[in-house]
Amino acid sequence: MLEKLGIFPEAASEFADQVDYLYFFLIGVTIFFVTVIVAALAYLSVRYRHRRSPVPTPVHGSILLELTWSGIPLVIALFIFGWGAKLYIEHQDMPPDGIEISVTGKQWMWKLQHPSGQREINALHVPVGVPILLTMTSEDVIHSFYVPAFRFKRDVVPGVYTRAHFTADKTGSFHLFCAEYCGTDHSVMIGKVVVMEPSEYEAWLSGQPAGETPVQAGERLFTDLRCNTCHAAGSDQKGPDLAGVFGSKRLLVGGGEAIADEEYIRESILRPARKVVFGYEPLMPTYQGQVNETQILSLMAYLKTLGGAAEGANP
Amino acid sequence: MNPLTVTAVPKPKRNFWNHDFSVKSWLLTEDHKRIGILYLLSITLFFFLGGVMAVLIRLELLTPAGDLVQAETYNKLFTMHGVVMVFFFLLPSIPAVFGNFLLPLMLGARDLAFPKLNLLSWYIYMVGGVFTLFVVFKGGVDTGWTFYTPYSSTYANSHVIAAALGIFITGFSSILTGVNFIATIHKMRAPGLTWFRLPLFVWSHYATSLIMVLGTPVVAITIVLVALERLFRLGVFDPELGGDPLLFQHLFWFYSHPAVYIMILPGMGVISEIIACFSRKRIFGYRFVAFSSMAIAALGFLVWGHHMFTTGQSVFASLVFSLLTFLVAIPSAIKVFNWTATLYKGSISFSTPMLYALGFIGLFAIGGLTGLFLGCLGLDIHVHDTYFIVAHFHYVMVGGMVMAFLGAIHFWWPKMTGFMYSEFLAKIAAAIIFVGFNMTFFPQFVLGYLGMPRRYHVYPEEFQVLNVLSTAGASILGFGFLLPAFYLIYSLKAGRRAGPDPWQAKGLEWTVDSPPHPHNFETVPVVTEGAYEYGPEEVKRG
Amino acid sequence: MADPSTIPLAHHFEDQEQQHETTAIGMWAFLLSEVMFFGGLFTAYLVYRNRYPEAFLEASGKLDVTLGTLNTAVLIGSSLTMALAVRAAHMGSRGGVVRWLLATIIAAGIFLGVKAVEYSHKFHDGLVPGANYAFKGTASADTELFFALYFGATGMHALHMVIGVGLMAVVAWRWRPNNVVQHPDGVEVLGLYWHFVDLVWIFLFPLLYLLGRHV
Amino acid sequence: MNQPATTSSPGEPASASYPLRPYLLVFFGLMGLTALTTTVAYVDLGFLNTTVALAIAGVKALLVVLIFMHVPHSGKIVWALASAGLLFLIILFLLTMNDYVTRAMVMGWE
Repeated sequence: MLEKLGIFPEAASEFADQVDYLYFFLIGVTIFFVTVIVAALAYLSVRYRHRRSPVPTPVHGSILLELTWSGIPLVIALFIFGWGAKLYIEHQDMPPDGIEISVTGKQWMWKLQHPSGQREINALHVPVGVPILLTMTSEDVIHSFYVPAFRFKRDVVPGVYTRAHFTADKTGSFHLFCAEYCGTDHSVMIGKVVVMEPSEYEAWLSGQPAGETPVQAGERLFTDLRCNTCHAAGSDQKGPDLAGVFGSKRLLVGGGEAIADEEYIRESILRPARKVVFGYEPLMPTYQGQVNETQILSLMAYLKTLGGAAEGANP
Repeated sequence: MNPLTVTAVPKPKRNFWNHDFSVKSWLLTEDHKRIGILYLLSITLFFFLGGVMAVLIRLELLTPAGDLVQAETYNKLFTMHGVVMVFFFLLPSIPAVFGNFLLPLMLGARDLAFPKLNLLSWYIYMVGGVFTLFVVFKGGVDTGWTFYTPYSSTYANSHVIAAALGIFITGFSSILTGVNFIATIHKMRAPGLTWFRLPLFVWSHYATSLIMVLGTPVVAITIVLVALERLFRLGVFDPELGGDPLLFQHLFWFYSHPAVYIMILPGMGVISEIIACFSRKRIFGYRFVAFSSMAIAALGFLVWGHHMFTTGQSVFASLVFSLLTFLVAIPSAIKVFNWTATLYKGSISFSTPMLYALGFIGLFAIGGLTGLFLGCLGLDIHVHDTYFIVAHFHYVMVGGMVMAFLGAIHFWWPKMTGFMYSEFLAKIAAAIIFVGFNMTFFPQFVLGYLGMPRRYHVYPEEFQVLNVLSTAGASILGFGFLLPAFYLIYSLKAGRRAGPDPWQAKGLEWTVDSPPHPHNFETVPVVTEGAYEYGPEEVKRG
Repeated sequence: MADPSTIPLAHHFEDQEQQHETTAIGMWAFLLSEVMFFGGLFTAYLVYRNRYPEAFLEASGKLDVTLGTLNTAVLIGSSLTMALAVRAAHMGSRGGVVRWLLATIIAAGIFLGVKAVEYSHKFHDGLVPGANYAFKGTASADTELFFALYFGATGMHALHMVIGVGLMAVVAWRWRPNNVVQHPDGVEVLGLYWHFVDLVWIFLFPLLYLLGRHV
Repeated sequence: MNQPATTSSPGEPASASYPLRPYLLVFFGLMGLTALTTTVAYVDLGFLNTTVALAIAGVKALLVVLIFMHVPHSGKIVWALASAGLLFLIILFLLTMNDYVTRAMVMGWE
């Protein structure tokens, strides 16, 4: 009803509905308190206006009254905090399976890549009802991936991988905005998120020029950049064998250990000397500037498929 | 009013205006009253400069397509609107104009603790202002007033360093004002003026000065680091070198959130004075209101992370900042309830300052409560960096601080100039401003939840209706803000003379004649009673 | 104590005692802002050192400890001479004030000279962040962060020292013999400022220089 | 160079009311502590090294603040300002590090 008037946004995900309930509750609280205050101001101003009560009578303060009108707002505030925090935390942990989409923000365009290799600029086609797992980063400044219809927003910060997810429960085409100011064409860095029935999605997917899948691109890069000279099994093993590397625990030179997640792998490609695996020399050259973010994502997709602890590779 | 109709206009007594008209005496003055007037002139200049930019922004947003100015110019417009308004109007206005003018009068002192530093503070403010004007005329800066890295440090190619320098310099003006007030309030009170007999205006300025002194230097070093990164690639925030852009945001917001309390607390002090005077009653719960100012100053430093909920800040830290944000909302609620309760059993008259005060309470309540939306984690994800935020801080800054500033101007104008403005015109202006303000910014709440992002030069069609409404409101508001400039200046020429205490207000500043003598008090006053001693023995006022 | 009646009293103060306490409060409020100013730099140091411990240890190894320790001793000496200047001011001995202030200026000059030498070593070794940053060692990019903080912090500290030397010259000039009587608070405030500058270095020295010596 | 008559408590030489000893003691104390912190830095105490270095720096700072900066006899307000500086510095450190330390922590809400 409100959507028709153009004063309320479409809700196209289950999380969006929950955010809307919280929003209406807070609107209720605001309307209640503002009416109470404005009504009190109006009544007291009229009742005690100068003509009607020329002589003011002093009034003693009351500790009890002060405590009530700081206690009650405190209780309401903590309740709102709790509700919002629960909503936020529940939405934090990534669902176990879903479609892995890699998002790269670049000055003034969104580059999105499907697991099966399709690349899209400023557009994202997703099936309805399937969790979409985003691995997001930026190649230059801070942008923010914002889909109002899903009430979903995450900043993409250069140098950091952000993991987030949403699940559409309505088909249709929804706005995609960049919400963090990023320069001249910040307001043109927008696009569409198209939610389709799963069958439509498959048809769209197959119709797309299936470019090199990230895994294939990763494998090609693994040889082009001569990673295999040190890391491939059987070579003179100057670098640690990378089978099953993703998700495994790596013992480091100088004590300490690290889980080989996306962050660790990206760091080892760009700044290898930061964390050197125990028993190896820091010989690996830095690839800073030789690989861009999308290529690193492809290498990572390839490494995930090198058998070992990683969870089942997605379709 | 003096019933005798005096034929010859009495020769005006010696006051801080007419004892020396030379420009030199004004530019080298150490009199806190003259420095207050100098500040009044300069912040009004910057307010109208920022206002012009606001009008241009609103005109640009009339149409979804960006056809008034290019994207580049629009980005510079909203950045300069932010920089000029925040650093050159909102932060200095009430403390530098009314704090400077009134604190010594309210405390029964002859001047602030460090008069020379006070003049230096104004000069530093003007040097910073010149840098910013230089930036405006040389082509502006397009990083947003928040200067987020890595855009501001690496990718922006506008005058970031000059703008950063302007803000860095003006920060010291704020620090010096804070230092001056802290020393004055501690050591220059008249005999008998204990802390709990102080007007709440003084309490709020004491809390504000602590924030000025503690917060401003952190943004100063942050801005210097951004300038160093641009000049010498000293990449403290550079992600290429392993730096973290979020560290910039931590250091920037550590100051910039308490800065919004620097902006609002003096306004709250003004409202306490006006509400007490025009309802002829002591402020209800004086100590609670006084301590809530201090609580806001202290808690204000713990909540800055609520600006960074969507930036990938750690979930635990977001929870901590969200909880602390809800705690800092409580002292403001206490103030609003106590102001409302002060009207009970009072004898209320609706002069213009009182209209602004009542407007402040209503609008600040809306502004404050919408802040709860932003502090709440689940909701902030959706509304962060949208027009909901723009509406929130304009409700608190324009609906709150500017209303309080206008209330203060009207309340103390007779004391500062000795002339009375025309109540009729002033009430019309207040009504226009109130209507224009709500029409401008209320639609932006709706736009925000619809998902219209901030700082957009071009926007989808479905947002146009609300934007047109907002622009219409902005033109009314802009016109409304011009009116006081006219009738206040006109009152200097043709206004009737205001006696020492036109409002029958209590307070030491009302015991001296208006405009006050250069040395404020002939003999140092001795205070025997609390503030706001509006008792029942009120004689019927004329 | 210099003869109180000759000490100038600003028109708006009741008595000497109020003027002295107000000046102390004002100066300490200003030092509060200076503490937070350097606080921003120390926060950046704290964050990055926790993030890249090895790189910071190794980069800190490139600093010259002997020069650092010498500088710390020189600065402590200048703190002493400044304290004696303040004492001389309270005792009303002009010669004492001028003499000790000049001694402090000389000590500060030595400190800045040693700093200049250190900086030239860094330029020479290519350890200055920026285009031609060439760090020879296992750690790589993150050491540039250490040197960015090193130059940021010690540069800002040196700038504060230059300002201090300027102020000392002015105050010493004002306290020259047969000039109008000056207020001892002027020297005391300068002393507070100088001791603060020394205080900052007391924390900068271990955090920057002594970091990885034991490794 | 006219030495104005000192009118401090009569009979007491000027220098007595402004003793030299505390300043010299503090000077040698600071020198000693500097030497100490430098030598201790070469001894491998594991993670204790930083805490020891900061503790020594803290003691040196206290010496300077208490003796050189006359804080004890400058009144309560100066004490309050000095400690407010330390308090808000700690707030800045704690809440900023709170973000960095817990960034890797995954929050579950069972």
